[in-house]
Formats: sequence, C-alpha cells, structure tokens
Amino acid sequence: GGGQSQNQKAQSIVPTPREQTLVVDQTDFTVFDSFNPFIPNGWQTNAGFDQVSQEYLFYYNLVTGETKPWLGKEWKYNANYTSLTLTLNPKAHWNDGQPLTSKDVKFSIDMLKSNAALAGGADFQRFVKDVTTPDAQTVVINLNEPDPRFHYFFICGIVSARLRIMPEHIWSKKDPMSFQNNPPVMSGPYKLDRTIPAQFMYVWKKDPNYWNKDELDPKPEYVVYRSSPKSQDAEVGQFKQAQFDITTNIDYKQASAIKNTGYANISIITKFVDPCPRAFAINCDPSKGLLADPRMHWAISYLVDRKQDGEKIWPVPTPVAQFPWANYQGNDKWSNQELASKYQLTYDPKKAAALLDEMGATLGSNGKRSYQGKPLHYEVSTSSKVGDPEYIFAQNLADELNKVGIDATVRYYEGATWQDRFNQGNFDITGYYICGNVFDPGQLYTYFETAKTKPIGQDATAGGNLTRAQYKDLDELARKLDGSDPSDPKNKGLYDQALEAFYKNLPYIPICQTVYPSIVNTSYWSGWPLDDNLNQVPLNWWGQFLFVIGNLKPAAKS
Amino acid sequence: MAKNALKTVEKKTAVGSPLLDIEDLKVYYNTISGVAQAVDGVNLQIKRGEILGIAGESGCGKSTLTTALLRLTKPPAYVAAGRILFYPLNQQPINLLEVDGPDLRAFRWRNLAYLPQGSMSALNPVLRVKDQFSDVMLEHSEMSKRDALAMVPDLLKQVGLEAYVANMYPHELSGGMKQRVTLAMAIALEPDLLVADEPTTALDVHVQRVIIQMLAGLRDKMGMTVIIVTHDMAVHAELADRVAVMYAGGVVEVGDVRQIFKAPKHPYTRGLIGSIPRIGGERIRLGGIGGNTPSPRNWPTGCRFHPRCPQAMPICSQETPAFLPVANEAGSKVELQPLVACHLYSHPEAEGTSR
Amino acid sequence: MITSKPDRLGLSGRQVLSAYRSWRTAHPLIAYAIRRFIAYLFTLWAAFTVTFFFFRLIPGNPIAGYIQSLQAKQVYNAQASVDMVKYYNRIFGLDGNLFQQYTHYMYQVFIQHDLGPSLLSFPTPSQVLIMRALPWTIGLLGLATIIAWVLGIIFGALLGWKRDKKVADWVTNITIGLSHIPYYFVALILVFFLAYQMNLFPSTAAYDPGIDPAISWDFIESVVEHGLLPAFSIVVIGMCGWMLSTRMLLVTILGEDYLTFAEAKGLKPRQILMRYALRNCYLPQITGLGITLGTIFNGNVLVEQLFVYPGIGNLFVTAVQQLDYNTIQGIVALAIFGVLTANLIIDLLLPALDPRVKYA
Amino acid sequence: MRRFIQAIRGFWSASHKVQIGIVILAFFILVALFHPLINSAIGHGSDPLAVSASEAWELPNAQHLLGTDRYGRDILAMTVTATVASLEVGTIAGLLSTIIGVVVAFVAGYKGGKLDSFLSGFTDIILVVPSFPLLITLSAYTTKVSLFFIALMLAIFSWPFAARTIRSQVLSLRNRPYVELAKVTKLNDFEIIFMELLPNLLPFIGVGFASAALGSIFALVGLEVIGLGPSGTLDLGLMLNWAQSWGALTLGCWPLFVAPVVVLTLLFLAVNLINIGLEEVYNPRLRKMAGA
Amino acid sequence: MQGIELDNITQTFRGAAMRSTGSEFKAVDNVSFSLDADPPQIVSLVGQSGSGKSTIARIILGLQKPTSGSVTYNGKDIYKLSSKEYDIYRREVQPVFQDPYGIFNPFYRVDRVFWTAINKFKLASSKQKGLALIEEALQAVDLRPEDVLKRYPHQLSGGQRQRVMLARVHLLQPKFIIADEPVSMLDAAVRVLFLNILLDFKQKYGMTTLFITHDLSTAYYVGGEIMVISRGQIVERGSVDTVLVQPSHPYTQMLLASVPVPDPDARWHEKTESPLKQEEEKAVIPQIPDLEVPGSI
Ligand SMILES: Nc1ncnc2c1ncn2[C@@H]1O[C@H](COP(=O)(O)OP(=O)(O)OP(=O)(O)O)[C@@H](O)[C@H]1O
Ligand SMILES: Nc1ncnc2c1ncn2[C@@H]1O[C@H](COP(=O)(O)OP(=O)(O)OP(=O)(O)O)[C@@H](O)[C@H]1O
Ligand SMILES: [Mg+2]
Ligand SMILES: [Mg+2]
Repeated sequence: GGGQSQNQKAQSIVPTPREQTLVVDQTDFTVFDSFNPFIPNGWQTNAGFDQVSQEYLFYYNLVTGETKPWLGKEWKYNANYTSLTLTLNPKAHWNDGQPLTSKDVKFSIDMLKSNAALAGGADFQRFVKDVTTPDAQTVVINLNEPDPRFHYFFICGIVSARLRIMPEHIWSKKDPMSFQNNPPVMSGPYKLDRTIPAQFMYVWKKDPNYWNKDELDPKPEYVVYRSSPKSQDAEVGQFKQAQFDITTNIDYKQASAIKNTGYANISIITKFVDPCPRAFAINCDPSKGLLADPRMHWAISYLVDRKQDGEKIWPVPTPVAQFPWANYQGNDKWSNQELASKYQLTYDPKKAAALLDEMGATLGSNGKRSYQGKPLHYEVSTSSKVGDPEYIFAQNLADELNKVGIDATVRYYEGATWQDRFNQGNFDITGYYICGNVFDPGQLYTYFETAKTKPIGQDATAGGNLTRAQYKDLDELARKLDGSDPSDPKNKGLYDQALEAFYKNLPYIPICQTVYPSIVNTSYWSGWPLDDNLNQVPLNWWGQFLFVIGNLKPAAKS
Repeated sequence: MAKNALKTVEKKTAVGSPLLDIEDLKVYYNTISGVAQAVDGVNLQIKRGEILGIAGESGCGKSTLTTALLRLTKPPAYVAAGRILFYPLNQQPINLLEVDGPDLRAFRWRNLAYLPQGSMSALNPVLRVKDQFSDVMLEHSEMSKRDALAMVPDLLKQVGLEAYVANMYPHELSGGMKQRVTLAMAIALEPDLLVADEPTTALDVHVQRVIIQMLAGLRDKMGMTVIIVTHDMAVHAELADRVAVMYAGGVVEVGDVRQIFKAPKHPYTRGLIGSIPRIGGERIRLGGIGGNTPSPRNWPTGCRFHPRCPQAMPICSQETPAFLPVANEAGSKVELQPLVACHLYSHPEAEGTSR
Repeated sequence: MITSKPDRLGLSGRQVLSAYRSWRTAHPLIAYAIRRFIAYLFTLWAAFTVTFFFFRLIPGNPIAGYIQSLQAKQVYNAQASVDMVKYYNRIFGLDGNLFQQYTHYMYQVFIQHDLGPSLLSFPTPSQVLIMRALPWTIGLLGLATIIAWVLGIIFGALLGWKRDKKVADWVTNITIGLSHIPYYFVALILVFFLAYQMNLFPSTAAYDPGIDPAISWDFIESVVEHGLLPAFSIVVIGMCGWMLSTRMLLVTILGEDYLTFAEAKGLKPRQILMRYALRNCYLPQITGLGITLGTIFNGNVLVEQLFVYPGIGNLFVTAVQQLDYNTIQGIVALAIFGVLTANLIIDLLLPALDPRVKYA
Repeated sequence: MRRFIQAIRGFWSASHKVQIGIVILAFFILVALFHPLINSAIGHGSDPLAVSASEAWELPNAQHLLGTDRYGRDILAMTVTATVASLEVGTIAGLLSTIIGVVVAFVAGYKGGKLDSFLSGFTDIILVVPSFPLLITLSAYTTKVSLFFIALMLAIFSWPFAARTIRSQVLSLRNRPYVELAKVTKLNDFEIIFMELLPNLLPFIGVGFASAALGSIFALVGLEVIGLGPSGTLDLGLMLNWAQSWGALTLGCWPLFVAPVVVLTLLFLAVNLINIGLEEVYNPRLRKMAGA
Repeated sequence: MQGIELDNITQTFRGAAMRSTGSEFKAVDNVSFSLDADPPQIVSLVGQSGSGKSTIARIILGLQKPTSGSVTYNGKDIYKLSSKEYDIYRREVQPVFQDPYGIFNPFYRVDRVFWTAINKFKLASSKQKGLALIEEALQAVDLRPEDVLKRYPHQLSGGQRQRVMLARVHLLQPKFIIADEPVSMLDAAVRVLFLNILLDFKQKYGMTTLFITHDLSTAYYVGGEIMVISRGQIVERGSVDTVLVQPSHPYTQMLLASVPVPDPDARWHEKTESPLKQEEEKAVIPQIPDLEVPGSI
C-alpha cells in the first residue's frame, strides 16, 4: 500500500498485526476497566463495545430506511397497542457459549425497572407493566398505556437502542450498580482482547464461535479503537502512514489537501449527514412576548442565511435544511414537497423587516426596534465554543438581528450550563439541533404538546417541550400522532397536517444539514460504504458500524 | 618547620631592608557617574619587620590600596598606573602588578598574607576550620594532608585558640575567634608581609586588644612585616612603628608613630590627632576638622585638603604639593624624617611661619 | 508570652511546661522535627480544606454532569432522575450540608485512605485511576527535572564563573529569554517540526503499543524514545531556569569575602570554584530541586495533552471535562501532598546537609 | 512630581535592555489604543473580522498580509484584536493581583503579630495549592465569562506571589530608622505605609505587576491551547487553539500559529528585558559583574 | 516628678531560632533610671555590642513596649497618656539614631524631615516661617542651607546627614534627646564636631541627652553621668569622672583596660601583663544566640 511506502520507519501504532487489524480512530477514551453501560461513564459507546461486542435486537439503516432483524426476529403489537411481543433469534448465544434467550431480555428489563438509578431505568418503570416469557424465544411486554412506538426501544436507530440486553447468568449474581462487567460477556462477533490505558486503546479480537457467522463474518482479525491525538497535524501524519483506517477527526479541508497532494488511498465520505439538522430553538413561552408569536419565528428564519451557513461556515459544503429532519432516503416518506415550497425557508431580511413592522416592532429613530415602548433585546445562546461553526451560525444571526434593528448578542455557555438554562427556559434564541425524529416525525412533534410544557424556571425535560411551544394546532396534531401507528399508511395525511402546523408555528428554525465526513484509508481494507455506494451508516461509533466491518475485505495489494 | 625556622632567622636578619616599594599607584573605579580616583598616586615604602599603620578617614582609599597590594583588585576597580615592587629575600625585586596566574599564586600567602576588612566573613561557611587550613597549606607546599592537619592545632595555639576549634564550622565561632582563625591561617606559612585591613573594627574593645597584641607579638616572633589599616588612631598608637596618613586617595604624611602623635606636620594629620578624645585629665574642647570629604570622582585641584585646611594659602588650590621629607626636630636620621605633602613645607618661607 | 503571665497557669501546668521546655532544650533537633511535622500536618489539612471548599463552591456538580450526559443520549427522565441524583449524591459524598460533606470527605481521605469512586470510570476508585497515571508522570517529569537540574547547574556554574566573557553574556541573555517561555510553546514547536514534519520522533503515547509493558530492554527503549520529545521541552526550559539561578547564586557568592580570601590564599581557580563557590550554592539548589520534584505530582497538563501522554495531567483534564470531582480533588490533593512532603523532607534533611542550619 | 518624572527618566535611561523593552511595550500599547482604526484600515473600511468577509484559508497576499482563517477572516486583524484582548486581561489581572498582594503584604508585614501569622499562613497555603489545575477547573465550570471575571480568576491565583515578595520587603523596610523617625514625628500607620514605605516599593510593585500580568496572559493562553479557555473573547490563546485544532500548519496557513506566538514572545521579551535591565541597574552585585 | 523615668524595665525576646527551643532571652533586665530635664544633663549609657542599649532607647521612644516595667513621663506611664499628653511627649522626646544612612527615606529630599516635623508639630504658620526655622536650625549645626536643602540623602556625606538630624532636633527643641550611638559611624574628625554641637545644645537650649555609646572616650568627652550596662543590666553608674577614672565594677575595669590609648608612649605591652585571659573572655562575651540562622525556616 501507498501508506507503507511513505515512511518505512514509521512503527505501527497498534499492538496487533496491522494487516489483520481494523484501526478505528476515535475521540478521548477514559474508561478502561468497566463495561457496565448503566452506571456513570461506565462504558464508552465509541470504544467498540457498542459496535463489535454488544448487539441489538434490530438495526435501523437510516440511509435506506430498512430495519434489519438481528438478535430479534420480529415484533408485534396487540390491537390496542398495550402489549408488545418480541421474537428472538433462536441461534443467538453469548460469547461464553450460553444461549441468549427471552429470559435475558426479561431480566434486563426487570433489572432496569427495579432500579431507577440505573441509566434508562426510569423509562422502563414508566412504560412497562410487566414482562413475561412464554418460551425461550418469545418476550411479551405489557405496557402501562397504549404506545404504538414502544418497539423503538429495541431498534438501534441513532448510535444505539434504548434497551441493552445483558446475560442473566452473569448479571443476576451481581449488583448492577457496581458491577464492572469486565471482560464483557456479550453476543457480538468480537471479544475484548485487552485494554491498554496507557495507549488509550481497546483491542477486540474476533470470536471464532460467533453465533451469526452465516450472516456476518468480518475479515479483520482485530478491531482496535484508539484515542486520536489532540492535534490535527499529528493525526494527518499518522493517516498518511496508514496507521489507522477510519476517522472523523480529520478536518475536511485537511482531507481534501491530502487527496489533492496525490495520496491515493484516501476516501472521504461526505454523503452521510448527521441525523440532527442544526437549528435555532425559540423560547415560545407566552411570557416572552414577541418571541411567542409565530410571525417572529418566521422573521428570524428570514434572517438565517442558510446558504452561507451551509456552504461557507460548515467545514464541509452541506445542504440547507427545509424539513425538520435529516435528508435521508428513509425520511423521504415523511417529506412533502408541496408544503416545502409553500413554506420555503429562505434568507430575506426585507421580509423579516416587513414581518417585524407588521407585528408592531417598530423601528425607532435610533435604528433600534422596540415593541410596546420597550426596546427589543435578544441573546442568541449556544453551547458551541467560540470559533466552532454553530457559534458562527449564532453570531451571524445576531449580526442580522442587529442589522434589522433588534439588539442581539451571542453568548457561549458551557455544556451543562447551557443545558440547564435550556431545560429551565432561561433563553431567548439558542443554537440547537433537531434530533427528535429517528423513526418517524411523530417523535418530534410530541415535543410541542402544550401539556408537556413547564413554566419558565422549572425543568421541562421530562416531557421534552423545552421550547415551551403552546400552539393549539400543533398540540392537537401531536397528540393525535402519539396514539397512531406510524407504519399505518392511513396516517400519512395526519403527518402532512402536522408538518404544516410545524411550519406555521416554526418553534425550531432549521438551518442546515450537518456533515461530519468520515475519512477512510483504503490501504488495508476495502468495501467501505463510500459516497458512490452509500449503503450503510459509516460512522464508527454507531451500532450499525458492525455491518460496515462485516463488509470489509482486505485491500488488494498493488 | 625547620625550614620555616631558618626562614625566620633570615628574615630577622634582614629587618630594615626594603620589602615593598609602592610607586605612584593609581587605582580607579568605573562608576555610572564617572571614574572614581580612589587611590591616586600613592608612594610608600615598607621595610622588613616594621608595622606600618595606614590611617585616614572613611573612603580615603585605604582598602582600595591594600587590595591592590595583594592584586585583588576586582572590577569595577582597575589599576590605572604605578608599580608595586616586592623584594623577596635574596632575590631581585619583582613588580607585583606584572605577575599573573600560577606565578602570582606562588606569591600569595607564601609571601603576602591578608586579613581582609570584615574578615569575620572570610571563612567558607561550609568547610571546617581545619579543611580551610589544609587547603592553603597543601596548595603552597609539598606536605601531605595529614601533616598539614597536624600543624593546625599548633597554629591555633599561637593565636590563643584551643585545638578543638579546628573541627568547628565558622558559624560556631564568635567574631573574635573567627578573626583569630584567619590570623592563624595568615601566619601558617610565615609570610613576609601581612596586610590587615581593619582587623578589629567590628570587635568589642577587649577582643580588639587581644588581636592587636597578638599582631605585635607575631611580628616580634617571626620577623613578619605588618601593614595595619584602621581609622582608629588609638590603635595605631598602640601598634604601629610608622604611620601613613591618607587623605583623598593619596598619602599626605608618613612618619614615625611618635612623631605623628607628638608632632604632626600636615594640617590634616594635626586635625586628626586633635580630634581624639582621651579618658582622664582635663576636659578640653577638641577642634575637629570642618567641611566635607571630597568626592573621589571630583577631587579638589591642587592640594586636596585645601578646602578644609585652616592654613590654606593661595598656592594650595593651584599646585599639587610634592611628597617630600621634612626635617624632624626629634630625629636627625634621614630615615626617621617624616614625608609630608604640604605646601607649608615645600616653600621655605612658609615653613618658617608654621613653626 | 508565657513568662509574662505565669500566674495564669497552675503549678502543675507550669511544671509540665518547664519540663517540656527543658526537654526541648535538650533535644532541639527532635523537638524541631516534631514541631515541623505538626506544622506539616496542619498545612496539609488546611490546604485540603481550602481546595475542598473551592471545589464545592464552583457551580456545577458531577451528578448534574452525568444526568446531562444521559439527557444527551436521550435516556433521561426528569421525574425519575430524583432517585438517581439521591443515590449518586450518597455514593459521591455529596449529600447533607457542606459541613457534613466536608467531614465525610476528610474521614474518607484521612481515615479510610480512599479518594472515593471515580465518575470517569465508575465505580473504580479514583486512586486507581491516579495510580495508573502516576508512574508515567513521575517517570517523564521526574527524569526531565533531574536532567534539567544537573545540566542547569553545570552550565550555570560555567556562566557564572566565566561571567566576564562576552559569550557568557550572550548565553545568559538567551537563557533569560528562554527560561520564562512556557513549556508548551516549545513543545508546540518541537512537536510540529520534529514529530510531524520530520517524523523523527513519535508524537503520541508513552511507548510503542506493539510492546507489552514489562521490564524489557525493548520496552524501556520505546519508553525513552517516546519520552524524549516531551522531556526535551521540559528539559530545555527547566535547564535555563536552573542555569540562571545557579549563575545568580554563584555571582553573589563570588562577591563574598571568603572567595576573595580564598583567592588571596593563592588557591587554584578550580579549587575555588568547586570547594568554595559551588559548595555554597548546592544547598539552595538542592532545596529547589526538592521543591520542584514535589510539584511534579501536578503533572504537566499542557505537555501531556500535546503529546497524548498518559500521565496525571492528561487524567486531570479528562476528569475536569467529565466533572469527576473525586479524581480532580484526588489529583489536587496529591499535588499538595507532594509539594508539602518535599518541603518537609528538605527541611528535615537540611541540618544534615548544611552545617550552618541549626535549630538549637 | 519631579521625582516621578526623574524616576521615569531614570527608568528609561537605565539600560539598553530597558529601552528595547519599553519600545516594544509602547508599540503594543499604541496598537491597543488604535486597534479600531488599524482594523478598519486592514479591512479597507469594512470589518475584516466578519465571517466570510473573504475566502477561507487564503495564504498571505497583498490583500491579507497574513492570510485568512477558516471563516475567511483576516488573520492580521485577528492578531491585532486578540492582542488587545490579551493585554486587557493581563492588565486587569495584573492590577487585581497586585492590589490584593499589596494590601495583604502591607497589612501582614506592617501590622505583624497574629494578623501577619494568619495572612502569611493563608498565603503559603494558597501557594501550595496547585493553581493551574484549579484554573482549569474554574474555567471549565464558571458561568460568568466576562473579561473582568477571567482576569479576577487569574488574579486569585497569582496574588500570593506578589504578596509574599512584597511582604518580605515591607518587613525589611518596617524597621528602617526612617520609619521609626516617622513614628516619633507622629505620622500614623496610614501615612507611614503610603508615604514612607510604598514609594520605595514602587519598583517591586511595578515588576510584580508586569510579571503577574504576563503570567496571567500566559496562563490564559495555556488554558486555551488545550481547549479549556473560559472566554468567548478572541485572544491570542484562542488563535493558538484554533491553529492547533484546525491544523492550520499542515494547511500551510502558518500565520494563524506564528502570529500569536510572535506577539506573545515579544510581549514576554519586553517585560523580561525591562525586568532584567532594572535588576542589573539596581542590584549592585550584578552591576559589579556588568562592569558598569 | 519632671522627666523620664524607667522603672524595672525588662525586655525579653524570642528569636526566630529560639522559637524552636523556646528559650527566651533578656535583652534588658530590670533596668531603672531617670532622666531629669532640670538641670539639663548628658547621661551616657555605655556597654558592649548587644548589651541592650538600643533596646532601652527604643523603649523610651515608645517604639517598643517593654515586657514588664514602666516608662513614665512627668509621672505618667507613657502608654497611658491622653492624646494631648502624648503629643507633648512626642514633641519633647526626640531621637538621633546611629545610622546616618537609614534615617532618611531615599525616596524623598532631605528637607522633608524638616517639613514633616513642622507640619506634624505645627511649628510654623506659613511656608516662609517654616523655611526661616529650617535655615536657622541648619546654621546652628554648621550646615549651609544650600548644601542640604533640595538634595537627596545620597548626595550628602555621613557627617552632613548626622548633622541634619541634629538640625531637626534643634528645630523641634525637645527637652530630651535620645541619641543612640550617634557618632559610631563617623570619622574622628567629624565626630568631635558632632559632640560639640550636642554639648552646645545642652548649654544653650537646656536639652537633656541620653547618650548611648560603646566608646568610653566619647562618653568621657561629653561628661556628665554615666551608666555601664552589661548583658541587659546596669552594673555601674555615677559621674563620668569617677566611673571612668576609678571604676569599681570589674566589668567597667575590664572595659577601661581594653581601651587603646592614643599615645604611643603608653602602650599596653609596655604596661604590665595582658589583662585578659582566655577564661575571662569566654565569660564576658555574652553568648548571643544568632537571630538570623542562615537557611533556617
Ligand atoms: N565598588 C565600588 N564602586 C565604586 N566606587 C567604589 C567602590 N568601592 C569603593 N569605592 C570608592 O572608592 C573610594 C575608596 O574606598 P575604600 O573602600 O578604599 O575606602 P576606605 O578608606 O577603605 O574606607 P573605609 O574606612 O570606609 O573602609 C571611596 O570613595 C569609595 O566610594
Ligand atoms: N526585635 C528583636 N527580637 C529579638 N531580639 C532582639 C530584638 N531586638 C534586639 N534584640 C536582641 O537584644 C539584644 C540587645 O540588643 P540592642 O540592639 O539593644 O543592643 P545594643 O547594646 O544596642 O548593641 P549594639 O551596640 O550592637 O547596637 C541583642 O542581643 C539583640 O540581638
Ligand atoms: Mg576600608
Ligand atoms: Mg545598638
């Protein structure tokens, strides 16, 4: 490979034979001896555990919109959606040889249900009445209230699924609050070989007894997840030596530069966008005055220069957002072009000014707008650091607001602080991301139910209506969607109505899709889901990466 | 030891022959505000076996002169001119200002020993007394370390210290003891010349007395030549054979100690002697010397004392008086004639009026 | 003070006191050591207390951080979090009022010798994480510090001794320039040129991952190779500091009377330098070395970050990012402990090293 | 007053080192004072720091002397703005820490007794507490990110140094005969501190201020280099951080890295030259060796 | 009674080094004496270095509170004076210190010592009057105003500086001068001038001086009463002519015997045997603990 010839001297950064190893570059690792995903930072989703060791019942492919049964074979609801029946794959077994059965699923749910302090425990407490196991492959989950979406808990959508199944024969003897689960007994194709804390590295080794070899027989003997160096320059250097195979930590500019200088074994995957389009969230609480008025949302929307934000500011040229979800093929079924052209999200400061005038936010002689005698002032907050693209989005909006006469400032808050302020409704306009829609937009619209709002100063996380949107039309439709089965084509009309209501009120203002390009080094492995053949989520910290690995083949040596 | 004894005998026989000849020595300091002519044209002869006292007010250049004698002048000071001729026993005189490196080192301590001003701090605080002795003895002789160390108690005894002092660290000693340790070190090699710069200033009166008597005794015993620098005239009266009075970087009068105290010639010397209070006797009001010490960066023209001189004449501010012998009423011998730099004596007509 | 109010003390009190005083006079060194040790314990306690309250007063708490991370992963529910918060507050010693938290922490640290569970890697105790990182930091910084010290003394002595030479003047000026530059500046530049551009050195990690940590020649070689670059930046800057202080001390000592006296004694220059001048500047430098060695427990955050070195500094930053209070506090406590202990050791050793220091 | 002018003149003429240092500092102060003008000149009237004002990652050219950054902002203008911010933080932090240090030092040193034991004990404890880790923590969790707050934060950890050195000076001055003379001339404590002691400590205080200011600037830069800077203000550290995390050097955009490094080095050099120059002038031992 | 009276003054110190051993050290041990304003007199206090002379001076000046005992002024404890009485005390008891260098704040011009005195004690109603007072005072000590005013301390010689301090005393016209080794740093020639001025002050202005010195001959020169202090205790007192001519205490005798005589014809070694033996010296040197232990903590 070209990588090796670049620098003969360069030593491999992995402790395993390089040509048998898939090296995945990730961000900081801190945990090396605990694989208990239910306790604080007890595991790291991006260390391989979630990708090559832990498996889920179903995998949703956002690119294609298909759901792949895996540990599970199928799910079924009763007529009024109060009971869900899951069927498991009888072949499945744990990597210590013990069969993976309905008992394990029941055990896992019960463990979470009875332990609110475990991560995710609260969800099951709330929704699940009880779990029964008629046979080894069947799990019946009785729910506290009708829910046509409960099966989402078992599908790996974004990154992972809500339910992680743990082997009963191991966990039942342990205190789940302190059990380290090391080495993890899981069902995936790789077993933990070792962790090397001093190298910030996890080494996973292929399990010869993997239960699903027929469907998935990955070629790499080892998968190594390692922390990337903190510096771009170091990272680029290692990439050029083909020290690792895939990363998202190399800047697009840098990657293009590598490509342009004639480095052949590089591929840049830019087609897969982040599932959460960037947006501004508006505080729609009635006490916020003009901000609660949908016209204001549109005025703000007209001030967002999405083209500039997407093409210039975002490091990778990125499509603008029109729908409140990512532009995946799988999402196409929810989109409605007619509505989109009716409510086109454009950059048009004049329209914004007109709307402001219409609302009575009049321009004073000092060039500042005021409403009912009070000068308008908004803070555009963000949790993105100064210099990050999202910060620049916020800054651009503040600049535009100032230009139309609304006094606006940008303010960065550190993550937890920002989150806290957001939860409590202490914000005007904030940089946000629309992440509600994984499987169907119904999930998104629940966030706008009036009943789920809380007064400013109280935590509104439980219901999720953080923008404090209280719009009758949107509220009604959202509640209707809650009880309806998304897979039922009869409901399509309802979805269109809801989308229109969303557009009318616009509590979130979509900006653009976001792309985190995966940079792939093809020196050792080929068969990646590249732009010209994007068939799977290429992100290496998603559960779906399992299938990417399954498709890899040793690169043909030139 | 035997060798030293022989040397002592030789030295005693050589008493009275010249030891050191300082000719027109100039030592200047580079300072921010100009060149300070701290020692400016000193002429002085030292004979073997004598105790020469150097007196003068603070800042007149006494220490600068002595450090130059020992070639210890350090920047910002430098020797601007002059010669220092040293007469070793049975050898040709050598200009000390021209030797360097190992040659100079050979001269040091064997021939020229030094008790620095404030010699309380002359001892290395981290070495035991005996090690500081052996260092210097090993440097200047072929003896073994054991022999050198064996000599230490003896030397200490000579200055009235017990042998155990050898094992002590400097900070464990009192000021007087430290002073005596340095003295013992100075006589270890029985040097020809011992230069002691204010050896007693920081000490209490009784310790001062011990040291002074010790110096006198050593000279008697070893035939050593001693230069003692102090502004305390009483000390000179106690110890010195001859006294050189310095004023403003130059020697203004040299003479026998009795002559200096009984019949001072130079008006400055007279003022100095006239300012010394004595215990007992009638209480008379003393005169003192009015005016201020001139700055070494800017000496007065002519005779440097003229601005303060009660007998100043017009010529004093114009012409520098020569350093000439003056006949002494007491002594008729030429070598006992005092040398004085004063226009009162260089002009015969003036001489008459002063007497 | 005591003598001024003798009547206040009862007869027995006075007797005890005078007995104690006479004992103190009889064993000044032991008395001093005991006193010094008590002072040490007190300062340790005070510094721990100051930092404890410092951290508690900073807004934000680890549980909130955890909850927030769950929220970001969508596995969160405000109502249920009450239980979670309560549980973890207890585990992390955050329940009760500030004073109860404080006594709990002190009890845990001083009596149970436990820094509490880490949040980074719950439920692994913090001290395990710290102990995992510590050898790397000590190895890298300890060695670099000692090398810098030795070189600094040698070159500093040369600079001081040859201070009249023009070259020495120039070197001094350059050294002054370098000595105050932060390490990370040099590290940034070094790593860019030597590691990325020229590929002469590895730029990350502490050793070659192909080698298993063991007492083997390969491993040591690899550790050294990986440590060279980060160490170099520390050595260069550290050395300049030592050079300057040595030079300064030497210049001061060269002006002392006992040096003039040594010269007057006609000793050889070498002997004057070694026995008279340098001897006297070892002590402050040894003291300085001791104190610097005490501070290495801080880790060198910046250098470790830049070189992805698995030491304390790196751990610290991660702990801060994850709001792992116990680990943060543990590292800070270790740093304080290091500095104070180094000071204590030096103070107790000093009488043995310097004849002048006496406590009687 | 004349004494002050004289002191300043003495300061200036003290040595070449001092002169060079003062010239560099003066240059930066001028830049700071006129930076809006400079920036508008760079942007030919418009804001050169506006996002997408120009193409991203331009290499140095006639239009952009130092090129542009990831968002098409002029790096020269960025440097100027960042320098101003850094100087501002440094100045405020330096002032705060000097004021705290001086007050503590004078109260402790002059009053002595129990208060002194307490204050110097406290100072010593703060000194053993590792400041950089605490700074990291503070900057990560703090919510108030105004320039002043950052400066205050930095000052909290730098005052003990000033306090300790000044206290030892006060102790040495406290028993000077002229202080005792002042006491018997009925000057009160306040007058003694301000009229008798403080003027003599001005050089110390000045040097202390400069070091604290410089130290604060560098501490902040340090925090920012590892991405833990608390502020949202564009300063030199942030530029370095960007250069690092954007890989500016491999993209050939060296000015983003080099410009802040050069500015910091110059600032550092200036203050150190002044310090060293003054020390050579005021410390007779050093003067001796300098042969002046 | 009129004047300053010291009653059983004791001053103990605990040095830094001694703190570890806890031993205390009596710098002044049960000292009592009085200074009368009428008739004006010069009282000398002589003793070796470290015998407690300066400590006594500082105690009288109120710069140091004694461990026990009291200082009374006109019968009143100086620590219990009303603020008005305290003002008077300040005005009437003034020091001349040993070190002519440290006495001036190097930051200010020399005349500041006059002006602060004038302002603080309200000696003059206008600037002109103040200036006139200063010039008069300078003339009284033989200084030319133009040599002194508008100058910085480092521009004056030691003798000039010490005389400026005398001028200050002249300006204030106190009843008592506490002069702590005022001449020990001066040359013999300048010293006499200074002593003469001090004598004049007694004569002309009726000032009483506590003259502290370690130099017996200057004590003899100024005449009057003398107290000999050794290790904090006053061992002998009386008129100079008796104490220094016929000393009765062995310590005074020893001191006197050690004073070099400025007469080459009356040398010690030409007198009888050395008065000092090893043991004596050991006994006499007060073992003063080092206060500043190098490298101590
Ligand atoms: N390092 C120096 N730099 C500049 N001038 C100096 C230096 N040392 C001494 N001088 C000047 O040289 C002159 C002579 O000084 P020296 O020390 O020889 O006097 P001295 O007679 O020994 O005085 P003392 O009795 O105070 O010891 C003085 O005027 C002094 O100011
Ligand atoms: N503040 C202090 N703390 C501790 N010890 C002190 C203090 N002040 C003075 N002493 C000690 O008290 C003793 C008497 O000191 P004092 O200054 O009164 O002596 P002195 O007779 O004036 O000596 P000198 O002639 O050297 O001036 C000395 O041993 C001194 O070290
Ligand atoms: Mg001298
Ligand atoms: Mg005294």
